[in-house]
Amino acid sequence: MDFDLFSVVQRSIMDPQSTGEVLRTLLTVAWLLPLCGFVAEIYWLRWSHRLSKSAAYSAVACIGIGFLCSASALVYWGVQTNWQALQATEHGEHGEHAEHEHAEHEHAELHQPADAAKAEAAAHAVDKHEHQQAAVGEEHPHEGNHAVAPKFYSGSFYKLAQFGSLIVSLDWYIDSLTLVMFTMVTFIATCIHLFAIGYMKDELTEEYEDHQVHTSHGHFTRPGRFHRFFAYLSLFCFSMLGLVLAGNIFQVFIFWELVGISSYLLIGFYIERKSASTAANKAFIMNRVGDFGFLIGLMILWTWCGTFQFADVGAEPGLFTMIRGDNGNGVMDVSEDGQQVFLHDTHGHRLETDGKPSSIGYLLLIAAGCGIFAGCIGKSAQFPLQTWLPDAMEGPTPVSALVHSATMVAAGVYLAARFYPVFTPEVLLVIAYIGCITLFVAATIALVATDIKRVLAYSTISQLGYMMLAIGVAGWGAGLFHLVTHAFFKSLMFLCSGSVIAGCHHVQEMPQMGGLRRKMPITAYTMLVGVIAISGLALPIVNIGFSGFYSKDAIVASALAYSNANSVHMLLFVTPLVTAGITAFYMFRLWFLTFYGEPRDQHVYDHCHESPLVMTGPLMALSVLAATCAWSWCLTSGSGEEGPLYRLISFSATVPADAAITSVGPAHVTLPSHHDVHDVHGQAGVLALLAAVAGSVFAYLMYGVRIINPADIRRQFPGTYDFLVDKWRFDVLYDAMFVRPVHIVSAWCAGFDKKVLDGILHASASITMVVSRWDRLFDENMVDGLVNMVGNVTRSIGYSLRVVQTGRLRQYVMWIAVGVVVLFGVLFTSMPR
Amino acid sequence: MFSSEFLLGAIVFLPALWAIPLIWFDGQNKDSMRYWTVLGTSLTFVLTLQLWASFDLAQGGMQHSFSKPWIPGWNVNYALGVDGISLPLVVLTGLVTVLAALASWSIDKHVKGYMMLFLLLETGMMGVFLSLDFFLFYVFWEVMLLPMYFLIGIWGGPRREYAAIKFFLYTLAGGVLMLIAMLMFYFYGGKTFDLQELARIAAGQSSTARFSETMQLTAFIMLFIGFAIKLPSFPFHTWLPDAHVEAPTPISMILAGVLLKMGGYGIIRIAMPLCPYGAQYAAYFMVALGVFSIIYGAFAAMAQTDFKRLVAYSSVSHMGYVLLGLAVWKITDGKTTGGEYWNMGISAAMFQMIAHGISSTGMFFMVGVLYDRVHHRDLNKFGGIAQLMPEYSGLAAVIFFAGLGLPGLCGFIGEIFTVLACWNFSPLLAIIAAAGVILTAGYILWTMQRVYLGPEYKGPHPEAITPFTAREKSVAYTLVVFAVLLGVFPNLLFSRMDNSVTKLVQSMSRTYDTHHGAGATVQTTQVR
Amino acid sequence: MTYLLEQAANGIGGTDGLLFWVFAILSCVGAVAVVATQNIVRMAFWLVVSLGSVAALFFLMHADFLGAAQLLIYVGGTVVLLVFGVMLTASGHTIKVQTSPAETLLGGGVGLLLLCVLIFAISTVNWADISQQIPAAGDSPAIVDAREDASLAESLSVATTPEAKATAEKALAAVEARRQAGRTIRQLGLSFYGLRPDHMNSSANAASAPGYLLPFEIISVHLLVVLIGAAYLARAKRRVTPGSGTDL
Amino acid sequence: MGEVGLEAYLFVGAVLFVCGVVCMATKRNGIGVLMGVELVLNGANINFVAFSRFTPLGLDGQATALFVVVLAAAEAAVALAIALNYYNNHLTIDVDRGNELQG
Repeated sequence: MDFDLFSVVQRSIMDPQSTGEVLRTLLTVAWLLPLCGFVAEIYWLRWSHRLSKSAAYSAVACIGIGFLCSASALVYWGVQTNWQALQATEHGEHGEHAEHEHAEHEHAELHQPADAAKAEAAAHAVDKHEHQQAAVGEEHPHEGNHAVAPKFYSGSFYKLAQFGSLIVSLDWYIDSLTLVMFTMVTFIATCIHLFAIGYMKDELTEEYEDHQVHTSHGHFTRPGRFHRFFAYLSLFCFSMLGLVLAGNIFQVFIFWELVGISSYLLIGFYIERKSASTAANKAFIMNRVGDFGFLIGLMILWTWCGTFQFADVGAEPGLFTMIRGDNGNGVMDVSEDGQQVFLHDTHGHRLETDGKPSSIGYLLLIAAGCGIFAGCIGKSAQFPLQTWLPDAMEGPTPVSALVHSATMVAAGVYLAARFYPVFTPEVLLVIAYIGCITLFVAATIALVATDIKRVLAYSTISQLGYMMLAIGVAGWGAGLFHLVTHAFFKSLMFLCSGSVIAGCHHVQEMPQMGGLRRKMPITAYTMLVGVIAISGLALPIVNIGFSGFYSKDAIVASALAYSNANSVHMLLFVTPLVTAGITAFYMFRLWFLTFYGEPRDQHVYDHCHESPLVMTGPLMALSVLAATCAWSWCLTSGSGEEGPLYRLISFSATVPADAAITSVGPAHVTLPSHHDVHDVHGQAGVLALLAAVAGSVFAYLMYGVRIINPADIRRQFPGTYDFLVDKWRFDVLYDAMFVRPVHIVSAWCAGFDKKVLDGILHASASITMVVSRWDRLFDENMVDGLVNMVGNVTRSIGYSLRVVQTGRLRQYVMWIAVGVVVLFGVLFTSMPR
Repeated sequence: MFSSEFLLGAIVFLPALWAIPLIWFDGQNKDSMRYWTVLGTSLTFVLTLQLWASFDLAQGGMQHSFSKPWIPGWNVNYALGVDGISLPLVVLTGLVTVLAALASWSIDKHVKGYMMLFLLLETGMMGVFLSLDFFLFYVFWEVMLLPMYFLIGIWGGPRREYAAIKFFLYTLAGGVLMLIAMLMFYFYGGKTFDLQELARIAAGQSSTARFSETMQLTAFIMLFIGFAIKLPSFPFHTWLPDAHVEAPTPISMILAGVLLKMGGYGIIRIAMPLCPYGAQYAAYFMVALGVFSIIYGAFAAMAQTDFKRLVAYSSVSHMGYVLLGLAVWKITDGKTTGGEYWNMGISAAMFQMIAHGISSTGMFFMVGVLYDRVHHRDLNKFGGIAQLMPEYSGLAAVIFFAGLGLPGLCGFIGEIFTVLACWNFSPLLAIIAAAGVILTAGYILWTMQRVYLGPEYKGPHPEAITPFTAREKSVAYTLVVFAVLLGVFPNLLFSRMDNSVTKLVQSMSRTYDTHHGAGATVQTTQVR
Repeated sequence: MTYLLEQAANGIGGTDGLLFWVFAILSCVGAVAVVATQNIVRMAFWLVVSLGSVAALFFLMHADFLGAAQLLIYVGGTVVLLVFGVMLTASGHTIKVQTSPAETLLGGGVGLLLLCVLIFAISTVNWADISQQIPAAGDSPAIVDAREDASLAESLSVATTPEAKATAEKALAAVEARRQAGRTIRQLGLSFYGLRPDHMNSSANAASAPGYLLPFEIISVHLLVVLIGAAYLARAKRRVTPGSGTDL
Repeated sequence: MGEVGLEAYLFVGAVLFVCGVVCMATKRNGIGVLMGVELVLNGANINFVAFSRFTPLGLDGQATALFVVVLAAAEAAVALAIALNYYNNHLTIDVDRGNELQG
């Protein structure tokens, strides 16, 4: 250990509090600027006109300034920590991949028996910051002036709600991963915004004619929506950056949904196209299916942990502290029977409620992890929710580049990585298998896809599967590494495809292309950089490759180590290896079909042209990064894991992997340590490279020099081919399994309302009517009848007496006389004497 | 600034008094009457804002409360007051009424009568939310019912009589049950209608009277049915779609925005504090019913082809969250556990009421804007509205997203927080409730696709589709602003409700624990 | 003959009795004749006979003023009025309107029945007892007269001295004179002023038996009203012209 | 028979009364009916006067009888006016023709 160096470092570290404040301010500016941009651009037409590009400039300015802020935040952080994350290189010279062995692990290893007093001291150090807004990550005052930069900074923006001791707030959480993501996202977004100025210039018109839409009176024309596109892009950037900056899982969920809605708006940008709006709906709803799981995870954690915070707030432990404890070895504090996981406070003690240690059921924790991961499945288009992403290609190509390849879909991976401390090994196994299945399924579909964007979409899904797999097999750093490299080369490739599409006047089918490299060389060769990067090709001897090589190498190595440790899960290694070959094959297939050979559609070829500088510029910038971002810049060591990017990312790893961890749960898996991974690194790298080369060569043979006729192969396996063209028939399956049943059930519900509930109501109403009718009959016949009878009798008597009433005076007199006689007669006969 | 008597009295009675001068208005000069009404409702709204401003956040109890004898023979008092639970609803009522008045320009028939009933309705609604006397509450409850009946029955759509009678009968049935329960409390509680006093008795803090468990349960069931009708919860909800479909737009707005809230308010203000035992006894049932309403309403909404009917069913679904949130009172071993989650549930349910008051009002308004132009609501005949009315469609999208529960808009907070609070009570029900988010997204997005998206409008009266007017814009923007404000700063509401809700939760759980739960068994064993 | 007459008179109650029978039969015969006669003018004649006899009967009952009034008003006024009526309404075919024999027979039968009932009723009542029960006390005028006559006759018969006889005769003459002077006019007149001389001595009921001042006034006004009303009615125009016959 | 007493007068009155009733019942001539009425009234008057004479009621009977006489005169006047009117309306004095009271 080079303690001298650390003392130097220690001296130069400024007050972590103010560092956090500065970082927060920079990132918040970068985060909120696009929101301002969104509001401004939405109403751009009010103070500008449809032909103005100023909305685009505003959007570019917002995200560009955001990039500057992010980059300066990264630099500032580096300066403040004296690039400790990178300096681990020298530190690591001593041993094996010591970049992980930063202070915390040392603390764990060297001071394993560190007594409680020290932990107390650390806790007090944290307590002191309680009053201040910003809290910082673990700060371990080692003996001797040996201090380490805080791993993260966190704090709260404002409170959303408080219920007793339960608090939900908007927080921020900044560590190296946040910074890298911010810089990456803002950089790619800036490039894509610039590209979009060129790509979307068709919209700068009063009468945009959409050839894909037909109305009852012929072609469809509408005013251009240039400003709206950039408004949506800005909204997306805001949401995405908020997602990265989020300091609690609930906030992640908030921005999770917001990127979802941005994605919805962007996919459905051509609102007049039925396919676009349907794809947008599909994307949002499938994401919601994932979010349903996410929500369950949230509920479990909220109920059992009572907080959403990642980091500790003062003395209140955050989720990571609770689950992982503070003992530094990253092992969960599981009860002896393996049923309960005890929660910890910031002091490393077990949390207690009512004298009993508070805990969360192990199975519940698995459920929570799976739930959160379900959200990731939806967002990252993993199996079984992968079908929305290819459809999402209905959106304009810059959208596909930004949202559906580089950033938003990677958010799932980001979250899985961010939430890694809460995942039990069982959850990780699920993640690994989901990733494994996804990467294979998507790659096979990409083999037969002919739409240039769809091929890229499937490749995106497949690559995301790789990342998930990496996280699942405990290759935390590898997964994120791939996330960043993939973001660069995939956005590059999408932009290239956008350039092709724009150049070919919205032709997307590869069979109509061919030989385009002569017409659009910049696009073709920047694309080639991306293809090589994703294929993972490298020069074997000097071990230099483009970024994808390093990251994929790391993933395969992790997978191999994992399958070594758990031989049952061999598939987790074999599948990505095979798929690496497949990936190389379909990517080169794409490139050859598009740019190589002879033009297959002369009309398309004749009219196509290279894109303007505003589009090719971003291509070149991205291609440089796609090629070099993973380099170690240290030619003595070929491994990408020596590079600054990987070091930066893995600096913020929250769960150490110095020793293999064996799960106590039902799955009984062992997570390999870094050591294990390093051991198999060379082996894995060779295998992966072989696979990639094989794939590339095969593609060259089939599509480059056309020695093998693809149609023959297609004829050989007609069933398989159709199955793949039908995208494994997932859409059909889901339609039959979910969509139609939902409609049927909803029809039932509506019918139930109409028929049963209203039926009961109407029945009771008509029963009331019947009763009242009876009542009326009773009234009329019995009650009224009695009264009426009196009346009727009286009347009939009257009628009969009417005969008597002759109107003849004399008769009346006669009657009087008779009456008197009768009266008297009665009186005399009846009265007693 | 004002005395409590004046402020609360003015909020309640100003609208009704404001209706009187309408008598002398020229019946032909419709605009003057409309402006007069808007002015009156705006003044009331300003007064409610004054109430909001003068509200003391630190207090959990009633504020501005006062009581004056009204019918001394029966111990009925004219008692008004406001706390954190009623305050947001009062302000919401003020707001929604102003907006509904602004939306009343489409009313062209018997404007004078309409406006008078409209103002009377506001008095009824305000009175319900501000009464502290059960009898007064009941009176206002019924006062509000009649104008509503006429407003639907006279100014409604083709089947208005059916809808009005259905509405009337349902609500009246609920009212009758409430009346019975009220009399039970009156006679068991030593002849008082004072809600706070009755709550004290229910909490076992009175030496003279006590409500037995059976009595509480009976009363709770009756009150609950009464309020569930209003909420409305499955199976009492079928009046709602009909009433909404037939009611004119502004009345739909009020119906969805305010009237439905009375159900939830009644449960939280009357049913629960007055029968803690009954509330606890029925908690699981209530939550289950709420969950079922969520899912059922969403499914039913998906099957609708009438735009307004769909929105009405979405109300059923959304109000299910209210029921769910109110009742997540977990008892283990006779003791309240996780009271904070219950607190959260109630707060979130309250928030959901407000949020629904804004989003649903907005949705009905948006439907009304379209209906005023093309005079039909058939979802399958719409399409392409966004091409013709871009600003309207954008605002409608925001409102619909608020209903969908999009973060940053008001609907999200209420829905998610209720669901989050539910796991502590019952994981199974929480999971089912959470599934509602998928269905909600499904029907709302599908609706938006059918109505707003697409290349062209192919339904009847395409020539009638004119741009958003300034008046309509003002309504829509107000709603959007409130939706965003509440979605981004929910603590504006939560901080005001917090103390009152906490007080309620603590009082009820203490009551249950000591009198009915674990405490009670301890006492009895000690006696033995 | 004289004796026979006297006997007869005695048998039938003396001179007064004889006169009673004459006029009683006369009035009854007149009344029956009114019923039986078909000619309206003859009916009027018989009515005069009957009413005149009734007036005579009044005289017999010492109701001299009433008898006079009967003669004046009925025989002199009413009957003349009736005759006027007959003359005003009589035209050839209406002077004799025949009643059908069956009706006459029926009317006669019912009349007889009624008569039987009345006679039965009159004869079954013990009128003396009823007179006793009348609280006004005192005796009926007929008894008083009889007693007066008896005492005068006794004093006349027991009077031995001429002075006594003269006194008795004088008293008899005074009584006769008083009776001749009309016993009822003054009393009736007083009673119309609200005084009751016949009850003066029975102090018990003096207050409870007031006179007829109010009825008298009422009847006066009534007469006036009738006068005007009759005049009004009688001068009404003929509404139906003979020969139109549509309204019949 | 002896002394002429109350009953003898009452018999006469009864005969007159019955004759009047029969007269009213059988005469179709309106004037004849009026005559019947007069007979009835006279029958009653005889009774009144007889009671006045043969019972201790004093002058009441006579006074009443006097009123009856006057009323009868008034009645006769009005009745004749009515008869005249009737005649004007019906062109006859036959009361059977005047059956407007028929039910």
